[in-house]
Amino acid sequence: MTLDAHTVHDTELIQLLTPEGERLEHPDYPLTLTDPQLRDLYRDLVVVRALDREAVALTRQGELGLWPSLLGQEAAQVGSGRALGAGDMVFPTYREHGVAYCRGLPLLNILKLFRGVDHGAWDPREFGFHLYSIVIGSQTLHATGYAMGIQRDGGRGAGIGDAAIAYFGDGATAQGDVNESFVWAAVYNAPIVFFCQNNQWAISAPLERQTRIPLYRRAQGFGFPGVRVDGNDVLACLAVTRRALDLARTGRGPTLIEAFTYRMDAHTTTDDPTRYRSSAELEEWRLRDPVVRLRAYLTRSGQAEPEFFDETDAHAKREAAALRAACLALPDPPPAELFDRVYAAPHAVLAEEQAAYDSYLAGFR
Amino acid sequence: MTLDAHTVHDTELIQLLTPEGERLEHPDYPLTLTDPQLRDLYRDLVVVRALDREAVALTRQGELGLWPSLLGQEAAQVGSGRALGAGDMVFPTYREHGVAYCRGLPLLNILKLFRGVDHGAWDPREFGFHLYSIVIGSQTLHATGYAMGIQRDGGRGAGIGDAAIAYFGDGATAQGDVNESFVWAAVYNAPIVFFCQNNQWAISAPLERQTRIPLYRRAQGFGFPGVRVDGNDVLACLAVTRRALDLARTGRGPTLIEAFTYRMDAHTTTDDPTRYRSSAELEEWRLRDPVVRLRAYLTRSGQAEPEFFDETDAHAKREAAALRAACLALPDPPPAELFDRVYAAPHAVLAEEQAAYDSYLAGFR
Amino acid sequence: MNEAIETMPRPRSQTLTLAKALGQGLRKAMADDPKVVVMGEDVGRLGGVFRVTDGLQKEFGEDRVIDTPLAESGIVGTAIGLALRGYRPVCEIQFDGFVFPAADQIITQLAKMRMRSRGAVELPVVVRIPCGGGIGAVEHHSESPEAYFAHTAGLRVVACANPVDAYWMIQQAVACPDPVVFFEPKRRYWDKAQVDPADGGVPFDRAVVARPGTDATLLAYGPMVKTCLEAAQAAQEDGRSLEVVDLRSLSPLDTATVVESVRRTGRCVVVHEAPVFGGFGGELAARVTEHCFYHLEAPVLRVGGFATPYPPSRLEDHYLPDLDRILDAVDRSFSW
Amino acid sequence: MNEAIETMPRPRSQTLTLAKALGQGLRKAMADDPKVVVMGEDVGRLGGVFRVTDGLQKEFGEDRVIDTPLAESGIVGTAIGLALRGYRPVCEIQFDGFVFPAADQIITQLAKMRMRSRGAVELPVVVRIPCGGGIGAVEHHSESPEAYFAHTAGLRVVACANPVDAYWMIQQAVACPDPVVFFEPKRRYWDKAQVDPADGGVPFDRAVVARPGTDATLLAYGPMVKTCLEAAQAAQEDGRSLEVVDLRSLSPLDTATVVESVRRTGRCVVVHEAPVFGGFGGELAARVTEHCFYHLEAPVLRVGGFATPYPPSRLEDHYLPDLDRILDAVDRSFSW
Ligand SMILES: Cc1ncc(C[n+]2csc(CCOP(=O)(O)OP(=O)(O)O)c2C)c(N)n1
Ligand SMILES: Cc1ncc(C[n+]2csc(CCOP(=O)(O)OP(=O)(O)O)c2C)c(N)n1
Ligand SMILES: [Mg+2]
Ligand SMILES: [Mg+2]
Repeated sequence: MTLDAHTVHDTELIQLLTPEGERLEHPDYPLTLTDPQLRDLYRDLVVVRALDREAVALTRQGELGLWPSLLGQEAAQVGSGRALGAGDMVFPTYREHGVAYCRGLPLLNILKLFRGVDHGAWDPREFGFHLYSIVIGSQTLHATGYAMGIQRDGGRGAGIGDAAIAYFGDGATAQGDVNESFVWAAVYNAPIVFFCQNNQWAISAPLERQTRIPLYRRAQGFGFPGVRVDGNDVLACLAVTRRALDLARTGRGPTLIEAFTYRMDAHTTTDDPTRYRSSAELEEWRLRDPVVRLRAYLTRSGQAEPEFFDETDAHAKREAAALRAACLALPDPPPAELFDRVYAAPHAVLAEEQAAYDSYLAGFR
Repeated sequence: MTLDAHTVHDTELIQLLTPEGERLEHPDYPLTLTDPQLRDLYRDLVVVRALDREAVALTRQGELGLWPSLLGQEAAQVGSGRALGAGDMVFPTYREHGVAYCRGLPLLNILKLFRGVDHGAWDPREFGFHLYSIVIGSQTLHATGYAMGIQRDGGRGAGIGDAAIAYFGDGATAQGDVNESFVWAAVYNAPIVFFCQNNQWAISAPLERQTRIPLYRRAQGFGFPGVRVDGNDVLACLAVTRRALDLARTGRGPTLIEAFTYRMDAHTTTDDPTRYRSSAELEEWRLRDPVVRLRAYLTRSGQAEPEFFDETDAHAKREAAALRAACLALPDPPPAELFDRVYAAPHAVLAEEQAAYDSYLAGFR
Repeated sequence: MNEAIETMPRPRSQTLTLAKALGQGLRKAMADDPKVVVMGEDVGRLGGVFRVTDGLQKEFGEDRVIDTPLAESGIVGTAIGLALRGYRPVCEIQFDGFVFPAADQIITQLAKMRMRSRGAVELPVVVRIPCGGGIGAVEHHSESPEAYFAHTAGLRVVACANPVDAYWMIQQAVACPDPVVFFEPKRRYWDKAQVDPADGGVPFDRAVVARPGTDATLLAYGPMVKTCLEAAQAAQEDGRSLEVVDLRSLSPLDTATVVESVRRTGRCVVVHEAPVFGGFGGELAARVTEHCFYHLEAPVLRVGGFATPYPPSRLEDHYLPDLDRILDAVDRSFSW
Repeated sequence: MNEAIETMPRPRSQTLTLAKALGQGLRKAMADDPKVVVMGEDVGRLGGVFRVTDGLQKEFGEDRVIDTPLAESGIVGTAIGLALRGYRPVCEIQFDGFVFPAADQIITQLAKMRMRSRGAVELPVVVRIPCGGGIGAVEHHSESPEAYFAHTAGLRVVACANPVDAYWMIQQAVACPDPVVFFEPKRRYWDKAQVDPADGGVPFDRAVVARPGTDATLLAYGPMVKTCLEAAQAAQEDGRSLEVVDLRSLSPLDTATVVESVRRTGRCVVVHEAPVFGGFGGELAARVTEHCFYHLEAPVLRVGGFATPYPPSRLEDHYLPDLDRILDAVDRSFSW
């Protein structure tokens, strides 16, 4: 069989760090990080997990309506998030708290969304991080169109262009929009990375409900490369995303990355996963924990002292406490916010409704 | 690279008959046809072409609103159409007049649709041929669901089940629905054949607007076999479709067939292809004409006498004349047809509208 | 089918939540007709995110309670195909806001196929949609898209408002030879009522007077029926008698029942959660006015959502019609 | 931008078809702002199946006049992405009946993003839709889906009715910071009028009195404006003076202009091609009645399509409002 240059070379999982914390080399994905860089990655993982746990706790206490936890997916998110450049634009789902963190978006913004204070009202350009997208798959087309815009702008800087990266789940791969974005990206050779976090479940639907072959191979059918990376290995996620971004920036088009990982928590705080999956599966994945793994490596290689881990934990705890405090201090939005940012230009019907509602409310005062 | 059993074995075009009419053998697609069977295929091609030409003429004369010609695609349609069994169900686009003919659907039904007499009011079960589908791609999901129904019925007859076959064009492969049908068919291992007539154009959009790799390879990305057949070779189309149907019937799931062919005429009678494609391209494809090819083979091999060709032409002429006469005799539908088959059970709003319109019309009498 | 019922022990009346009543109705429909299949995201093993289909997969197997891939166009499109092969699929759209990827299959295919085939093809497909707000949900989980479907000829559009109707209407929807878009008021899923499986239910294309009254008519469906009943209760304490009509069916609309009520009361307020602008209330107001022109003491007034996307949940109490806004409209009607 | 205009020779008035006027308007918009891109199926090399974008690709190149793959969700979804990168995409949906695969991107994404981002994100995307029947087309090519979008908060929905408005409104739509669904009456594509590029046009959210009259008001938009003008002409010959209001914008609706007219005439007939049931006419009737209750001599009457899918073309003359049906409604209004 003849395969063109765009198909993947093997079915192996790209891994640079074993679950036991042993460092592996991969010819296609060389990666050199300094000790501080490694420690930064570890700190990201720990902080992101702590913030996520805090959000879950806040939800249990009724402070948030719902929370989709990233537990277990920290490495996929931090690894890919830290591969991004300032000019890149992220198109997330609703679970990319770790990527948001890497982009400098204060997580309070995301808590506001799940508290029902707003719909996620940050400015995507400020952070290179678009609004959360709850309608499964829809954001992949936005990312692709954005990448087409990059092409039309021409590359920025010294021959290095921006790139778009679309995040989505294993479940999303069944949606028409995601496949259309593959068509578009391939046809226009758009500077985009498709980053699929295969966390094995779409609520209660196991992977085999969406596909009968490994997901990264989907890209073959559209004529661009697909690669499966160990999603619990932050180094591999970083290296693989970097390379895909590099391809995108240099006119070599889209890549699909399947980050093979696991959703350790429930789908969201309202879900009951005991209805559909076994605790044995969970236990198995616990052995591949992304945070423990990097810690083992740092310890084993002497790249971090015990105090570093203590400091990191303390730092994470402070961050979480600050997030909690800020969340509890959030004021409810005033009713005027119902009306005032729907349209940029005046809209007579809405203006009329607002006036009527204002005078209705005034009747109670 | 490791490939599972479901990926295709080569990139070659399956061909059993060269453009010059030479018979080739293919190890995977043995085909033995008697002389009468071969002559029947030839007759189908000629009749189908004649009926299509008649419909174009009727359109030019204002008798039809529009006609999407199958010129050049006769072999793809007759080859696949003659591979089907009585219990199979076809889900066509709007161009499958040749398949319709093979299924025994009088083409007058299709002329009615394009004359605006009805929307194609035949009973799909009577012919194993569903209504035409104009909304690109929508029918592929219907076909897949139908195939899921076959699975639930259990195979009929002596271990031989029914199958569904979905027809669609190269342009359609960009639609979300088509890709979703690939997901579904793969996940449920449904008894379906996806028959894509790649006629190189989607109105003015050339193939490279929809894909950057050969279309049959799309199936790889979903985990089922894809094969490219010479769509102007009726024998190859027959053999390849037969085999795919056989896989479907025997629990071996879906196949994508890309019939590589060419739309010799305009997209429809209202299209002006000189705006977007060269006459040189057309001339090149004329050399691969599906009808001429089979005629050359039959002549060369002595499987048909000159009189046979004359008779066939005369027969086709008679069929076309009969179609024309029947078309011209079509009565316009009475206004009551507006209302009477929208709902099966009574619908108060519509009943009220109908009564009001009846009395309105009565006012003119 | 009838034999099966006869040989079954007489079913007993039960207290059921609306969600459970739907589940029981589906169970009955599946038991009566082996061609009925249930399909959607998470409907099987999980029993649906609202547990409406809880237990059905265990009872009827994976072939009849189908956990599908994650794509709504795929769900409705394959349901059409199953119907073409003789099945009666009941699709679940997980939340109102996720029906739009299926809009094409519903609007251009499901709704039109019978007419296109001049009756040769029947598509007895039910599309169940949990709808409406008031549960503090995140965006896209509180929509009221009924107007899109009520305007789509070829569909029947119904909305249940209580457990008894839930139980019967879902069965009638499954039995109906036409495609039905079936709205379920998600904030009422946990409301309870006594359901008597022997009663038979009111035909699902009829409106009912949910509470008789003499001074004005409130027209509502789905989640707003209960709110209107509460408003009528509050109004009674103020000496005003409001009649509440539960439309139950939007398409067809039971114009006769509505008109009879408004002619009697002379005033009408329409209530729905969807934005008023371009909403189904416009149809109701136009139709009522046409039929009751000389009976109306005031124009038909509409209470509903604003011409904005559904707001974040901390603002939804402002967006959703409540007792005060309904009674304010009633007051405006009286002081017209 | 203004400089460019100043240095250009003063444009001359031209006789243009509606299709050509749209093309000229787009050309002007593209010349004025390099961020404007046109995209869709067959819009480039072919110039669109109605030739609206004829010549634009030649003039502005393939990067700005983008022939896309064949998928409407993809077209609108990537247009959103382009807008997020600072472009102003104008998407063409080839025919009305093919907008539904894009319904999700339009309704859940395009319409809501500004509100969701509290104004941080603007999506100046135009979705052009040739609409309506009367051209003898095959199924799915004669739909009038405006009610779906008018009910979708966050969108602006406009419809042009003549070449002059076509020329100006398309430019205003492109310039508008909000997403606009732009309906083009396909059976009027070949209507001609004198277009003066110096005049400036009426703001695209205003209704205009297309023909003044005193006895009754006809409300219409898009393809039905011309039909109403003809009806008014015919009525005049019978001694009845009908005012025709061309709404131009459905969302927002210019209620003031409409109400002013109906208060003056005391009678109102709404005309559109879409099915009356659940259609935009319901909003108009409800709104007019609320604002003109004491001025109305008869209920607002609606003339439009029936609650059926669009019929085969040999029946479309029965389905589409024509002079007789409009004047019949006017008669009914007078004899109420
Ligand atoms: C269009 C659409 N349909 C259904 C849903 C409901 N829903 C929310 S999350 C989810 C599962 C998503 O699975 P996956 O893509 O694997 O992402 P994960 O949640 O595992 O990160 C579903 C069905 C939705 N949000 N959008
Ligand atoms: C959803 C949808 N979008 C657009 C169209 C308009 N249209 C009709 S045919 C066609 C091209 C189809 O190309 P292809 O799938 O290759 O089939 P072919 O016509 O070549 O047989 C287009 C864009 C349509 N019918 N449906
Ligand atoms: Mg998942
Ligand atoms: Mg084609």
